[in-house]
Amino acid sequence: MKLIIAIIQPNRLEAVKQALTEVEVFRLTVVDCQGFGRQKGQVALGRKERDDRINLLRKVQLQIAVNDDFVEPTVSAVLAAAKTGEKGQIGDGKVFILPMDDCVRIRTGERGPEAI
Amino acid sequence: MKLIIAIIQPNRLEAVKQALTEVEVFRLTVVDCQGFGRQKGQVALGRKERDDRINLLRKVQLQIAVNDDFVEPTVSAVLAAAKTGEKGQIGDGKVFILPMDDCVRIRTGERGPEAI
Amino acid sequence: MKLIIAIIQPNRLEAVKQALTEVEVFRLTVVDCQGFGRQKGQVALGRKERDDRINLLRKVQLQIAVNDDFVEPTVSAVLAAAKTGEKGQIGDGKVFILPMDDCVRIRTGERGPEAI
Amino acid sequence: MNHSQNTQRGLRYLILLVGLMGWCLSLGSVASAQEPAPDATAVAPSEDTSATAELVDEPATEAAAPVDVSFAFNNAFLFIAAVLVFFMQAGFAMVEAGFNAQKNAVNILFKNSMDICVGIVLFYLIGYGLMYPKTYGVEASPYFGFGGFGIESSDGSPFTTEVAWLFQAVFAATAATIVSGAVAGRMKVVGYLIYSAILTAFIYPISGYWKWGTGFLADMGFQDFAGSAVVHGVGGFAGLAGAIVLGPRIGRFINGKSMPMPGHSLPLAALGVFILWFGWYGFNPGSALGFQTADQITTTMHCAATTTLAPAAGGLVATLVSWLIFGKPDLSMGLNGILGGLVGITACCDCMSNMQSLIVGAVAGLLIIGGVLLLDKLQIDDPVGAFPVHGLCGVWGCMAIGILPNSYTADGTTSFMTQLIGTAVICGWAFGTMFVLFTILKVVGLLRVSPEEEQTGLDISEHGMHAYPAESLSRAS
Amino acid sequence: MNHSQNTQRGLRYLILLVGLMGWCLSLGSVASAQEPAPDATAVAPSEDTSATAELVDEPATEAAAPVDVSFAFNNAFLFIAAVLVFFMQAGFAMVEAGFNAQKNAVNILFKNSMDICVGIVLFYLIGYGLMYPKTYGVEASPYFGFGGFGIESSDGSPFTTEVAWLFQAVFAATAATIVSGAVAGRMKVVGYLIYSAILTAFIYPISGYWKWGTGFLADMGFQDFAGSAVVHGVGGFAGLAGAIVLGPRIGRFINGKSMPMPGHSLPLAALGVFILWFGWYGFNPGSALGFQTADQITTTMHCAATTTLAPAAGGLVATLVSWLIFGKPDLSMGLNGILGGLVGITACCDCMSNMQSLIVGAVAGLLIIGGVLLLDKLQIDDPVGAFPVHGLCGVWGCMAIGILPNSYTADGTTSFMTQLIGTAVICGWAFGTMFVLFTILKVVGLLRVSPEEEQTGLDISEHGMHAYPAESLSRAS
Amino acid sequence: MNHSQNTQRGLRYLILLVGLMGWCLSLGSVASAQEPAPDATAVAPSEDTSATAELVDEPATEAAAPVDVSFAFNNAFLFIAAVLVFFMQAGFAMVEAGFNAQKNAVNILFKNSMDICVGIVLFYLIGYGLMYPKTYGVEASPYFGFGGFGIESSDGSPFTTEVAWLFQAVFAATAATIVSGAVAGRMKVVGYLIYSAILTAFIYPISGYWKWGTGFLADMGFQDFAGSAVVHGVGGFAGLAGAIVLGPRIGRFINGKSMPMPGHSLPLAALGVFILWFGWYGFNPGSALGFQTADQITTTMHCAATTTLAPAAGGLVATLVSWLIFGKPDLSMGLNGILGGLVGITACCDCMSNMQSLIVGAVAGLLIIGGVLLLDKLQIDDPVGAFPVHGLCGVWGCMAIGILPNSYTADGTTSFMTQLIGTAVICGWAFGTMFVLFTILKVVGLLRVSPEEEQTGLDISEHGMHAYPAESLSRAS
Ligand SMILES: Nc1ncnc2c1ncn2[C@@H]1O[C@H](COP(=O)(O)OP(=O)(O)O)[C@@H](O)[C@H]1O
Ligand SMILES: Nc1ncnc2c1ncn2[C@@H]1O[C@H](COP(=O)(O)OP(=O)(O)O)[C@@H](O)[C@H]1O
Ligand SMILES: Nc1ncnc2c1ncn2[C@@H]1O[C@H](COP(=O)(O)OP(=O)(O)O)[C@@H](O)[C@H]1O
Repeated sequence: MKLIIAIIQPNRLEAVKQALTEVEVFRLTVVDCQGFGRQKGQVALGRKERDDRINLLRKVQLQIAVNDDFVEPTVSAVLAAAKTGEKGQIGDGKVFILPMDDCVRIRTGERGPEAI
Repeated sequence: MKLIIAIIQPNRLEAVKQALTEVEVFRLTVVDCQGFGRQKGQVALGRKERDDRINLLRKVQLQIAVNDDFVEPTVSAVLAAAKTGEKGQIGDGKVFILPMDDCVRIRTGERGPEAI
Repeated sequence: MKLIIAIIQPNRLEAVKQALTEVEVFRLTVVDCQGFGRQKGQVALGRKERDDRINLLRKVQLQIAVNDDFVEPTVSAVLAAAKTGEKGQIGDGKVFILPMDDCVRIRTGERGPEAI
Repeated sequence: MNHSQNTQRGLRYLILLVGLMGWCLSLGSVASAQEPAPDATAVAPSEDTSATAELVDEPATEAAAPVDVSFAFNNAFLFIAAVLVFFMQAGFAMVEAGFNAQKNAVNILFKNSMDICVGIVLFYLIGYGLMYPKTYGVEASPYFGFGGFGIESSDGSPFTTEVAWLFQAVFAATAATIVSGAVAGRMKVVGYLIYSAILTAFIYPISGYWKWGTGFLADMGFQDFAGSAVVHGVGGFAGLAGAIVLGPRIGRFINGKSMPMPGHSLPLAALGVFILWFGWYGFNPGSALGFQTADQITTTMHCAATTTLAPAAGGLVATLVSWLIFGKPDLSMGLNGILGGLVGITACCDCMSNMQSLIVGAVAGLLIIGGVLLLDKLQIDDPVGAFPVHGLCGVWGCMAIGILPNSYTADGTTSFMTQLIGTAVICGWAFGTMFVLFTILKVVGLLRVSPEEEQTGLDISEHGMHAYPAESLSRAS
Repeated sequence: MNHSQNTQRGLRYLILLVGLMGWCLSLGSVASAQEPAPDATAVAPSEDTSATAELVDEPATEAAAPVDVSFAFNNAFLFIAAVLVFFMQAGFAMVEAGFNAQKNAVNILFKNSMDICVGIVLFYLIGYGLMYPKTYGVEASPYFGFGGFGIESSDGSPFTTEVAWLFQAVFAATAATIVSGAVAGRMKVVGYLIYSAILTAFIYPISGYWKWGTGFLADMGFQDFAGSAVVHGVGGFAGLAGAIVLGPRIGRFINGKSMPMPGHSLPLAALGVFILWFGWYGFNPGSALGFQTADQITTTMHCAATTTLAPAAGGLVATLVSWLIFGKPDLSMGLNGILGGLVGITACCDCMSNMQSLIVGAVAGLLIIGGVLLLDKLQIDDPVGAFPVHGLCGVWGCMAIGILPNSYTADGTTSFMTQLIGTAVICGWAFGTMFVLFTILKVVGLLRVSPEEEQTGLDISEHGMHAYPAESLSRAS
Repeated sequence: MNHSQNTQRGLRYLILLVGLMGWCLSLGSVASAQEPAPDATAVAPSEDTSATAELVDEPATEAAAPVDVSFAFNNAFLFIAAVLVFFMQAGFAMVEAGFNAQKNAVNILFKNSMDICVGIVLFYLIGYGLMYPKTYGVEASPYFGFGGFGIESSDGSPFTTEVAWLFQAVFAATAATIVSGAVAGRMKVVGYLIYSAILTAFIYPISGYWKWGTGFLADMGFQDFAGSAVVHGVGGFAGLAGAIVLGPRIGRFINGKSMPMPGHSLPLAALGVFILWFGWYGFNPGSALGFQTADQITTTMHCAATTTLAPAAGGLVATLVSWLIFGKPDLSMGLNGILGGLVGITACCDCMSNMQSLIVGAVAGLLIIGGVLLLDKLQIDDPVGAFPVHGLCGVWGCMAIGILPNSYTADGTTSFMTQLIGTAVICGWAFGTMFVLFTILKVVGLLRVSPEEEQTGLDISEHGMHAYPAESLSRAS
């Protein structure tokens, strides 16, 4: 099992959610966050002075726990839907794949793969 | 060491916190998040149209770093306290257990198990 | 590759960001969170009754994905900058180091170390 | 010449009349505040209109102008006052929303915006007739009377019935909305609507009649200029009844210990307090119910001054005391202290000197803190402190007249006992009737939501909406 | 003696005059609401000032006092009304900001604070001259006229030109700001500023002239006391045009299904509604445009009562119906119901009985829900429901005069047809001209932002700022 | 007959008097704005009351009615104005809270709600006696005088002392609260309370006396109608002193570069600006301090118009210029432009033509942006731009009278030099005294919080509470 953490542009959330549904990933957790990446906050500035200050841009983080065979479909679904424009832009974000030892469903107490 | 990530119903937070104290887990981090699970947002709707839109429900995410021998007590404490009603309900959430290589206490710089 | 999760005092954020830039870590994600640690919320209370209630203190969580050789510099940069006062204080926070299997840059689709 | 003399006589006669009227009014309305003026007055719209009509070819009606003027002043001023009082609804909504959990904000706003709607409609249909039966020309016992449905043009009033009604209607709505703060976070919407309908249609008007409708309390000489007891006392004690019958919110008292439940937005709460203070300038000065004689004007302006000094004192005292007790200056206490001062001076804004008003406010400030601690001891959960603010300070406002030296006690109009009885009767009436009502609602299961619903928050469980839809949601949209 | 008699005669004469004036006025302005009073009036500031001057050594000007008084009343009351109406701008800003996504909040606030600035300046330079050409002494056709730039002292007005202008200016700004809600979330700032400039400088004043400037609609006998059509109809239909030309926000309708896009703060929205209701007490009662005769005063007070009852009914009905349809009491529907009731009663607050005003409000409440569902069907995206509230209820307000029994239809001043024509003409004019304007803006590419900008939110793309800078940011700072 | 003639004579005499009074007043108060009217006036409440009393059996007092009327108008209007000005406190609270970091919101709200309390109490006890000693019948030097503690009934005033006091008290509170914005985010609560006590009790009243208490600046002919310098200048320069002595917030200037620190809620800020504009209609028109003669009325209405045009121009100019300079239309600049326009027109709202008021506003708009950039250059940290808005534009308002053509310079009442001296004296006084005070506070360690406290935020460190308790918290509760 893996925990996939995807940091994307807020306005791509809808698209990504739909893309995931298509590859039958129905469960995920969304966290609001701010990102600090290559994109040095140009988007956010109304006046020059702001340049190096408001470089924390709003992003959305998706946490998706999946079974190993779901990793690839999930990742490519996210990649496809999260990209802005044809060739992507700075600020589009990242996907991290973390190993996960176990998973428990609170409702039933089930463990392991089927609890995902 | 493991990092336990539990996604629960906001209104169970108090209960879970107390349950954890009882198994002597005194430290944790809470993050507000929205969940998208089996439970397709029924709770959230005041009118039908909303159905497939407000399906992001508010959840709370607990992040608990524990030493290996604490994993089971912690997980079961969360399971017990986070369940709503007798036999649980859709939307009660999940617990993810991730491996953790190391842990550092900023205050003292201690590392490893005793820093948890 | 590792995912470094640092939970720090909100008012140290600026300092830590600068420290990271100095060790050439330019990318990170920030999440607002509340912490429940040894420090039992004393800071937050204006009146006694509150003691055991407002013990959730506001913290900021940094998530930094780095290549293995960057782990140490990053950690020590955070440690140095996140400490409040000479010998640190309760509440200064923690740094967790999690193993990470893979990383993908959404913009380009690159994978692995160079995508960090 | 002869003619000229007649004119002169006619003139004198007319002026005599006008003078008399002014006189009666000035006594009448200034002394007994919101009681309708004696019928002596000939300033009724109807008559007046005709007067204007005649004007065209009747030099003798020369004095008509001044008459017209008092009529204009009375109406204009009462109208403006009513509008300011109306705005207090916004203040209550903000204070209560701000001092409550985010998960119940929509519910609070819903209750505050609907109880004014319910209140207006019912106070129009029934309430006014119960509160001022005599102005309908109905013979009413000192304890109860019903003038009729809707509002009726009552001759002999110094202003149009409609503005009089409007002014009273927003007062009724104020009494009603006070309760929503005390029962916040756990009461069913249906139950609340029923309660607010009954309060504005029956409970408030009936006790209101006793004093302002010139019922037995007025006869006793009981003084309550703008309604410390008649309005705020009723609301505060009704709220207390609600809080007791409902019981505390889950987790508010854990094995005997009081667990503060912070509100979700102090900026909204502070804004609300400023709006309330602003609206109070209609509430108190407006209650002079007349703006034509120098007496009334001076009274009105005096009320404005005391209504400014008391809250200031209340806010300061509450802040400083909270500072001493809790170690830090507590904004929410300071804000409630301001409100307490306003409620306290409401009954006596006309008869207290400026200096005394500072005292009234200061004591109110103490009562706020005392009241909050008291409720904690008694384990009664009043989320926004509606009882300390409106109940306790309401009582204090009326008793202050019995305690501190002032014209009414000086000339024997009232006394400590009279004030005590009057206050007790009104607050007792509100508490008793409402206790029964809430108990009935409880029995029939319309009172409290389920624990699950309560913990999920009333916004979702009762209304299916969030006060602040999740950021990623609204941003995604 | 002789002298004394002369004085008497002089007196009688003067009073006769005053009386007449009062009379005309009371008819003049009460009947035709915002139409300038007949020139008969001698209460013009200029004259008056001189009058006061003379006072010093002229006993004969005794009656001057009363004259002075009407002048004072008219000005004072209109001033206060104008100030209340001005405050409605804050209400619109809060309602629209609250009902829209957080990512567009700064943009909404920007549009609301700038369109009042633009509106004031242009309505001063051009608008007033187009709306009230006759008061400039210009001969104007019943369809169009231009008095001149700036505002001019028009003799024979019962109040100073400046307060008259102020009152009309805030009305114009109201019409303009209504639209910003309908085009929220996707329109370019530049395009919006151009639109609002044109509406306040030309479109609104021209149709306003037809009715309130005593143009052909006034001649027809068309009734619209405070502007259900003249102000709200214009705003609502202009908004509809904008919403249609712009097209829906991305994701608002997904393959035919309506996807609600929740606002970001119901507390702000509720506050806005309370502020609007508060301001409406200037909007409707103020439109009596005179406060000197008993008639005008009674009318004004009557307007205050109906302006209170209608929204209450509207709010209740909308809430209950939404409860039935959607299963839960929907706060946003209740709030819009209140606004609908206010818009509905605007045209007929003077001529509807209190009972009728409840009906007018109730129907408005239904129209709100109907309108919202209708727009969903037609897949027109009106984020805050500006069209149902101001467009539909605006029309209803004017038609109510043609449908429900009232003095105007009784005495044949107007009729169902007249009202229908008048309403259609005004709303059609607004819709037509605005449809053209928005289309032109679209063609020249000043209308809609790019999909990326829209999804990022106008706050960042158009203004480069967040409404609520990220917490960790402001906390870090 | 004989009698009839006497009556006539009596009449003439009385009317002559009334006329004269009105005349003096119109000159007196319109010209010298907030200076108390010459004692000539016989409209004092005392006398008047008796007058009404006599009415009953004295036909001769016929003219009493009109007298009564001016008294009523003056009081009513000043009261309403005072209430509007009071509401500005809410505006300041929202603007300052919105433009500051969330971690300091509670602290801002605390300062804003407490300084009004402190201000009211102290301006009652001491301030008024220092500002208007002459009305206590005390002989005062042109530079300083003290009438006594509390407020005293001053005969010969056209309105009750209490409303006069109320109006002045809210002005004082305005001056005080301006500073809280400039020292936000780093000042100790104790220090702030001390400062605001001293400002409202001594500093403001003393300089206020020089102009409005008819001190030496009034004698010089210095003009400042509603307080661009007397109120806003004092506040703005006191704030500047505070900002300088305190030094910038940590991280505001990093090695010479200005690091903007965004506020936390633009919706609150925008709401605040609308509330301030709304309240300003009491601030400026109310300062005519009289509403009885046609002159005063026309002046008041003229002030209303200019108070509308100037902010509109200011907002537009500031927005457009910010657009040019920063590439995007900056909402916060636009809002400050509106405030700048309001402050600018405050001194000259009576004497500037409508056209000129547009100019005054436009220049103010420029000054805002210039001022903000200037402070950045000088590395002075004024979180909400209190100095540019109230300091700079305050000075501009007074100097505009010296620069643009107007009646006062025309008839030689004042001149560029007089205005320059007057403005310099007042602002210098405020800056100097406050600089000393803040320095003393610094020395005794009551001025600035520790770096840790500052970074944690004053809400926690000074008050132990969050403005918006964490969502999971309030949701969990
Ligand atoms: N190494 C990293 N660790 C944590 N977060 C990252 C990292 N790299 C990128 N991010 C997140 O992804 C967001 C987008 O980054 P971006 O500037 O697009 O990176 P790149 O320039 O590699 O495309 C950043 O704002 C940040 O939130
Ligand atoms: N695979 C997953 N990955 C990430 N989050 C999940 C996953 N499964 C569940 N969650 C989180 O847990 C919450 C509750 O899920 P729920 O609908 O109860 O799942 P189940 O139906 O399996 O009980 C979801 O709203 C989501 O936030
Ligand atoms: N074991 C843990 N798991 C999750 N979060 C933790 C853990 N330990 C500490 N934290 C986070 O770090 C913050 C600071 O903790 P602190 O009280 O300083 O710990 P310590 O007392 O070990 O220094 C806490 O508020 C919490 O958010």
